[in-house]
Amino acid sequence: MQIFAFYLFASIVLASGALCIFSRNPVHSVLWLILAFFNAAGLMLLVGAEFIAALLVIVYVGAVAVLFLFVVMMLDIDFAELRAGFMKNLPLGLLLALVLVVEIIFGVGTWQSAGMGEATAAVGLPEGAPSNIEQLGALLYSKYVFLFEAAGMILLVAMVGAIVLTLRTRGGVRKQNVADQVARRPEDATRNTQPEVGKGVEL
Amino acid sequence: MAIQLIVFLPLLAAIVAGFGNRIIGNVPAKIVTTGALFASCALSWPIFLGFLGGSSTAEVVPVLTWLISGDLQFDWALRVDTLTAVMLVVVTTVSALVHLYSWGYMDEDPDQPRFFAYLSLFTFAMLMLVTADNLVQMFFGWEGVGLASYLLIGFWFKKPSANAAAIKAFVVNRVGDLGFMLGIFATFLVFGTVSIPEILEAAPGMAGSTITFAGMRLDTMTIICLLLFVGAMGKSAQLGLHTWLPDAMEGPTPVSALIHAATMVTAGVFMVCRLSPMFETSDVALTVVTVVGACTAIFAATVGLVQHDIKRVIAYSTCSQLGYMFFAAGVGAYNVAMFHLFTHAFFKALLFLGAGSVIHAMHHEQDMRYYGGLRKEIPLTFWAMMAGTLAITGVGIYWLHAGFAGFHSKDAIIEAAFASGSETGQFAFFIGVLAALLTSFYSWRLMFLTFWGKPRWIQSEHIQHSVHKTPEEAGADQTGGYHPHESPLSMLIPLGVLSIGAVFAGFVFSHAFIDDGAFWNGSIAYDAGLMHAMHEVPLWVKLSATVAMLTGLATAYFMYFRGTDRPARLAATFSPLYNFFFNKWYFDELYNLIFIRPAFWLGRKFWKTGDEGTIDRFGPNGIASVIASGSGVMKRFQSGYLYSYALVMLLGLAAAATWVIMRGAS
Amino acid sequence: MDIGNSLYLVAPEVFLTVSSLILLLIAAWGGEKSARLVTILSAAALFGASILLMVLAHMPEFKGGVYAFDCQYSMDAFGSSAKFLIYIAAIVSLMIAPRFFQAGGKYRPEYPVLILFACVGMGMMVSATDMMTLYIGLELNSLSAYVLASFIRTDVRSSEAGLKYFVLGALASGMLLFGISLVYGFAGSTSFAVIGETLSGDLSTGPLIGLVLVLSGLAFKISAVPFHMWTPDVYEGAPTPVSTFFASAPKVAAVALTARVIIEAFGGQTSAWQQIIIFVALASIILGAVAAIGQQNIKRLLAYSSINNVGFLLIGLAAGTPEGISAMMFYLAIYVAMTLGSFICVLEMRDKDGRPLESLSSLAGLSQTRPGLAAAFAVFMFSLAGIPPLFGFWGKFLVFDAAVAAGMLPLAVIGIAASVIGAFYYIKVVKIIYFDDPSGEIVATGHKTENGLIALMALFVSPLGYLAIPFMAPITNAAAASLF
Amino acid sequence: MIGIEHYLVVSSILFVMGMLGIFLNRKNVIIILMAIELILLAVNLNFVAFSAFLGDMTGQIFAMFILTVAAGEAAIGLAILVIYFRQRGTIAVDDVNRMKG
Amino acid sequence: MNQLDFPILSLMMGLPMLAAIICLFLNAQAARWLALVTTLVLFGLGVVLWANYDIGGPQWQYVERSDLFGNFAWALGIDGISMMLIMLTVFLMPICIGASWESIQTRVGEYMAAFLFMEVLMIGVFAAQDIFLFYILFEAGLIPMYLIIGIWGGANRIYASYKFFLYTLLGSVVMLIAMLWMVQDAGTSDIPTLLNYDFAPEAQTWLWLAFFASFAVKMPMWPVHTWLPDAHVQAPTAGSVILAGVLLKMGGYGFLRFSLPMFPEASEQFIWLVFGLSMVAVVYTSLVALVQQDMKKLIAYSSVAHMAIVTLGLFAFNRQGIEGAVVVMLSHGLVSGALFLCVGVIYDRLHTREIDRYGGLAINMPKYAILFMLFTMASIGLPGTSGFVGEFLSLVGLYKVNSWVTLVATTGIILGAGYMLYLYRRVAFGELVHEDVKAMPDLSAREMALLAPIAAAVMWMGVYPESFMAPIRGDVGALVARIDRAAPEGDAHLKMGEAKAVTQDEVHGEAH
Repeated sequence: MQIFAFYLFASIVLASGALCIFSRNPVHSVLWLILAFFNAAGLMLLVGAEFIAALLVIVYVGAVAVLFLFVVMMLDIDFAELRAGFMKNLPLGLLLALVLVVEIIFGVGTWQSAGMGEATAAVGLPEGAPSNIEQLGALLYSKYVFLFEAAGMILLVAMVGAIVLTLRTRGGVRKQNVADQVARRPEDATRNTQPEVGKGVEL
Repeated sequence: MAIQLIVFLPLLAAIVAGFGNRIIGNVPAKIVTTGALFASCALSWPIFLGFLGGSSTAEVVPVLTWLISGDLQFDWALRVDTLTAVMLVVVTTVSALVHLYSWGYMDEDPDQPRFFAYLSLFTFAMLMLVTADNLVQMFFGWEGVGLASYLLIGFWFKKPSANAAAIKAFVVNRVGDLGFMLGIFATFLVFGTVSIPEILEAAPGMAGSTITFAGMRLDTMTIICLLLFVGAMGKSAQLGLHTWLPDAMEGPTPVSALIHAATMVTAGVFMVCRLSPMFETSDVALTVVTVVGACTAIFAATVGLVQHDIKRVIAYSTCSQLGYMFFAAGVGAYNVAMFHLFTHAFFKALLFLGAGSVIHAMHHEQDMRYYGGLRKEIPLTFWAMMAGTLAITGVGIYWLHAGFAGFHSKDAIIEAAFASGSETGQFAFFIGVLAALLTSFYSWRLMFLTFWGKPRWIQSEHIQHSVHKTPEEAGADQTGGYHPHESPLSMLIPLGVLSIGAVFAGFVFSHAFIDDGAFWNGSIAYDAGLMHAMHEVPLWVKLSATVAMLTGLATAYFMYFRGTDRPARLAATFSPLYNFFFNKWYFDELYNLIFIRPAFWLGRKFWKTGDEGTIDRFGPNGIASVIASGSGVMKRFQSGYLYSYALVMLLGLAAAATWVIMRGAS
Repeated sequence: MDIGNSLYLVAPEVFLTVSSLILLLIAAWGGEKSARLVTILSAAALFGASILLMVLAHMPEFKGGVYAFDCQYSMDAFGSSAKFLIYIAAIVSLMIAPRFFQAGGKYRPEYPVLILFACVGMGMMVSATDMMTLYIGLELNSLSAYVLASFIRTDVRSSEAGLKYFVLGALASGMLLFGISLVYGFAGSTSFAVIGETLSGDLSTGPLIGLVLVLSGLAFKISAVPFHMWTPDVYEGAPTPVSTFFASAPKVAAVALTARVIIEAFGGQTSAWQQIIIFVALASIILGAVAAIGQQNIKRLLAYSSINNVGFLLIGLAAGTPEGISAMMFYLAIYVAMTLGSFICVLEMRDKDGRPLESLSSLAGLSQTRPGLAAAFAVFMFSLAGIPPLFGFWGKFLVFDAAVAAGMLPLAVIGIAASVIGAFYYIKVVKIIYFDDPSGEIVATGHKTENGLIALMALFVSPLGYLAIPFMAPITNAAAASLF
Repeated sequence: MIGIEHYLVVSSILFVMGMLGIFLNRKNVIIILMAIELILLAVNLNFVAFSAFLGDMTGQIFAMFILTVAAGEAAIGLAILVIYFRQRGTIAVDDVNRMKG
Repeated sequence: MNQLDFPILSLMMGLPMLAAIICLFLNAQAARWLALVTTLVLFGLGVVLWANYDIGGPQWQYVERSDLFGNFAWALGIDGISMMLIMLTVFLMPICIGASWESIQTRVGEYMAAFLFMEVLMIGVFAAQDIFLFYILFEAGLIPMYLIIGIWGGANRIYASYKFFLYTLLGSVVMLIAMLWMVQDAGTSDIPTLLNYDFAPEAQTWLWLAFFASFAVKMPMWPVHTWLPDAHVQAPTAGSVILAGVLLKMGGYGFLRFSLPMFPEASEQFIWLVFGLSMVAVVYTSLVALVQQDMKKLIAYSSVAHMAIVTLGLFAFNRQGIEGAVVVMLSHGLVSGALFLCVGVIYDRLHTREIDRYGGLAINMPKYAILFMLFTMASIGLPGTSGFVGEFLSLVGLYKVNSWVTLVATTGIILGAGYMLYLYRRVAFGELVHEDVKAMPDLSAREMALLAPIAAAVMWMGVYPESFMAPIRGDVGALVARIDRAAPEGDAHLKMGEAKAVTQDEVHGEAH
């Protein structure tokens, strides 16, 4: 069952990843990306990383992918203009990628022989151990608190950055100023005048 | 003190006249220089007479340290011995007279102080040469006279031909100097010193030793002597390195008399004599000296036969006479060589100055074809020239032991050559006799063409300019109405004095120079045996020179006095030979072809093809353009496209990964 | 060490973080009007952090270097000296900003705040002794940097620079992360010390590829060939004060970080990385030099120059010895001065309307219109070229000395020969300034702050700099020693 | 039980696929951003797998941080893309070459 | 401290430095005067230096040392050779300033500053006792010279300045690597110590080559000489004077100070290379000089030929050769400097260096003609001038080692005479054909004041070289003693004959 699940998730991850990259329509791409994330979350579940899996779905699918979708829509790209062609040095690129993937696989294949696997062959949590999320929490707020705070800074930077870059005050937009409205008094708004006959009122 | 004055007075005078040039004016400059020379001359004669009388001994007067470099040490020093004394009187006397002569000859020149400064400078350098105690100082004088010669030949620097001649003189001399310098180097290497007395003392010990020079294994003394002799050949215009001397006639005539007849060109002979103990140690070297001398004697004589320019005839004559001196030295008769040098100085200076007087009278026309009949116009010059001619041709009577200067010295050379007994000596003897015949012929040819016959000078452009007539206008009167004037007194006095020398120098000094070993007092290698043998040669040998002289005279008489059309016919008949002689055996053309033009060609080639075409092209410019094109390639790589940037990154990554895997695998 | 003490050790970062948050609030409340104030306060904060740094560094109990947060962070001489340089560079980048941005439009207070954020990140980078700290610090810096690069959002080139920087930067950090993941997988830890211990002896291919990937990711940050491609484009496109910042502070941080990773985590694997570093160093020197020759834009030229200089820095690193690291640190210090100086000189290039000029040709004949600026520019150029007696020579001297001491003669010979190629374009700049006829394009007069900074930097790289050797050498030696 | 190599192979392929996505794409910068997300996903898979098989939580912590950063990165990236689009009116990769050489 | 009780060498470097900085802020006339006064004061200090130099005293005099810089020291000190070269520098500098008095009208302050800075560096190079200090000063000379050529140079100055800068830089950088290695090997950067340190013979080989790369370019030796003609042609007159007069000497000085004493074995090993290149240089560049149309280029090529004599002398490994080489350096410094001044004099009047544009100058410029002739003759190596002494000594020394090389090298005296006289003839002799040439005035008092001292020095050195050789004697002796172990055997192989028995004592001639 696990094996089946693994291969299912794995193949869908790879396939949707590929389709994400190669599909012509960016909206489709985003959707393929979402699918890839879902399946990756599945893969993570298989090894017992529940919290990360959940996070992946929540953060990525819920926030990031939607953000992508939002931007794709917002930018209102004329899809007809987009060229679909691949670059001319495609063969070289593919070759390099192939070489690299073979090398990396060759490299990671040595994990067992490197003697790393022996330490803990067991997958998942031993009986009685705190759950995955508890463990994470315990570490995050003790040992990694400094980095945790720093990660918060990163999000702050992202926020500030996004605002700095994109926020603009458009001319001609009339904004409501509540304080002004509240502070307005009749004395300011009205004026009593007694114009003489034949003379108008100067406004 | 006298010797310092003798040497340095001319220098002082040269400095005063040269740098004072425009400040002090013509006459003071001339007075200073001429005065200095006469003073030198006056101081020199007592020294010479002292040696002649046997009352003086050789001495060395140090002046100043020159150079100390390890065991190579030499000073500025003035050496006085018999040999030097002989040269001193020759140099100072001729020089003083030439100075005086130049008063008249250069009277119209605008640059007189410069001329006199050069003359005095030359005299100084020559005196340094003859008083040298070491080879380097001799070389100093050697080069110094070369410089003065260069300056004086090019004195009329506006004339391109004079400039060319000056450079030629200097450069050809430098070729000789190359040998001289190498000779000095070799001497120092072998003897560890450049001091002449020390070398001469050690020289016999070196006989038979061998040394490697330029990859060849040679007899030490032979190679040293030959190298030094190359220097002598350059300065004394021996065959091969003679080409500068005739051209040097571009200089003013007094210069020719002083430098290119009496003094400088004899420096080579002087050097060989000075170093005679060295030469004595190498038979090969002596043989070479003899052969070169003999060949020069005959070569120059043949060329002299057919020249038109009066000075060139005398120049070739000088060259030829120098050949005599060398082969005298080559056969071991150094004293005889010196004697001829001594007498030659007088009569050759006389001939040149006489020729100068003629030229002066003929408005600087030097072509003998446009002379004729000058005997009556300038009689004093004529008689002086006659004295010179008699001296050079060696007129004299054997049985009386009396004759003009050349009779005593040249005949002695011929006899010495015969008496030496060697094969080269015999060869030199025959050549000497033959050359004597030719000498007689061209000398008399000169006399006949110049002083006898009818005036022909209206053909001369110089004269035409002077009288404003063309030959056609002049008609039958080939004088064109121009009548040469006798030279001024300042020119005639030197002629007179030198005439006395030409007439009597041989007779008076012959005994001392030739037979008196004590006179030389070890300053040269005096071979008493050879001197004795010389007197014992058969009568026909003794008379051969005289006979040759008479034959030459007769031929000249018949060709240039009696039948003036004969030379032309003869020239037409033997035109190849005539042209060969007339074109100086094509030496200039040959050198031009194998040295000058290749040098320029090579220079341009090296410059354009070498420096610019190869070194720069493949060196700095090549590297620069490679880098520039590399820069272009990189600009193209930096295409601005994200994907190509990513590709390069991937490339780097893949390469590095491959590298580590390969490294691990191997 | 408990968290309280650990926080004490990260005092500069904490101080900067707090300052930046406060300044951010000021910026938010004050809007654009507060820009100048925020800038000044930011500079003051950096200055304060520098003081803190020095105080900490001179505490006797921290002399040998102390770990904080369970070996994630190290308070040592190496990190302190690198941070000091970073802060100085950042202060300078702040000082020159207002005038530049005001000339081109609006100056916004987020600029100094982002610089502060970046500095916090860089502080973490240079002090990181754990891959995680490394990554967080790196990203904190990078994200700020992406924003800074495209800070002038109305400028096409600026946004393009930001885009390129971002995409390639993200790719690079992906490579770095993948490498870290491999290293982690094979070492069982992300701590440098543990990695260093575990990965000893002959390695299997996995960690080696991890090492390569980590190095590649770091090489991008220090813009070493072949991961340099972004540099010219970004330096050209980014606003000049930002380019100034990029060329100085993050460069220091990245180089220092790389050195620490290589020495502390992979110190036992010299044979694996040394050849790569040597190759990258030489490639950077040569490519940086050759590609710069054809440049017309002075900022691009300086970008290539920085690539070129990174090559020399890496020679010190390649030596892998304390002398090498010390030389590298020394070089960094000089490099920062030279590069800041030259960029400020670029800032001074303005036409009569105050618009910035970037073309090399506009420098023509500067020596006749602005002799002081021209002389300073020439000093920087000669110094970058490594011509004695300017101080830039000393940096090269030290790295080559280290390389020679480590027995890497071929590297030293090729490297120094290639430096001659580099000299070509530096003297080309001098040629334009001094030999060409004035173009008269640069007319605006100097600015007190900028002139002062230029003078300061020029004095430092002038021969007078040599007098600083006895003071700086112990610092860099101590910094190097703390890595080993 | 699935061996760790399986996970690693999957993540390796995903990683390289992400890289391919960056430099094979000429259409749209957004796709490039997505490719970056794929790369980070591959890294996360790696970390989680290693973490599980090593029995060490560090990997998962790291993965969390990566997720955080990735979110921030996406935000910044998209922001830059937006201003770029505002300037140029296009986000075709082929057009992002105003600066080169 | 030293025999003067004050750091005279530092003073000699500090003073022009200070003046250089002040010059930058002065107007033209003030800058000229300041530069002139400074250089004259330095000349005065140079005279003090010479006067107080203790001939036969310790090898290093006026030594001062201050560990200012950590890795290397501010260490100065001179021996006789250094002193003579410093004298050459301080002697030529006022002349250079004078030569620029009128011809430089733009950016005078900067010009004078560049020259004064140059002087600092030149004095420093010759006085440095620390190998790194030497390198720094040696290389630093590129900057002012680059600016001098580039700013105040001729039409093609950019190319020339680049070529000068990069060529010489490329030559020197490898030397730096060698120096680093040496210092690490020997554990000191102190030159006097290094001079007596024996490097392993294998190491010497590449160290020697590295130094050779630098000095051969600086010298310059064939075939890395091509920067010189360009640099000379484009440089302003004073720049050429300094370039030919002093900068080229740094190459020879380097051979003398580093290559020979530090790597005697390697030097011996590479004799063939030095001799080969020098032989080619003598003949090749002389022939090239013969066909030049540009005066400065001609003199530049002649410099290459003359410097080849220096290398030949140096690598003769014996006293005559080395002393000769030093004297050639001094002499060439004076003579070529003077020749460039001579060119400058007429260039200032007609603004062309084309030989054919002149002719007949002896008519309207007699003073000029005399001096030009003197320098021409000195260049040719006429005995009695400085050129002869050095050339003669070098060749004597060389002959002890190799007669073939000497034969080829000595042909230089023929070719030298050829091209120099040909030049002189075309410039000074002949008719005055060009109207503008006819209008050229003779030497002004200022120009006389520049040329006359050099003329005097040239004659002095030719007639009484002892003044110049006495100070260097001890140092050359030390050098010869040092390299004696590697000295090559001469190729003469004198073998005594048996003909006439003479005791061996009388013969000193065996090649040592």
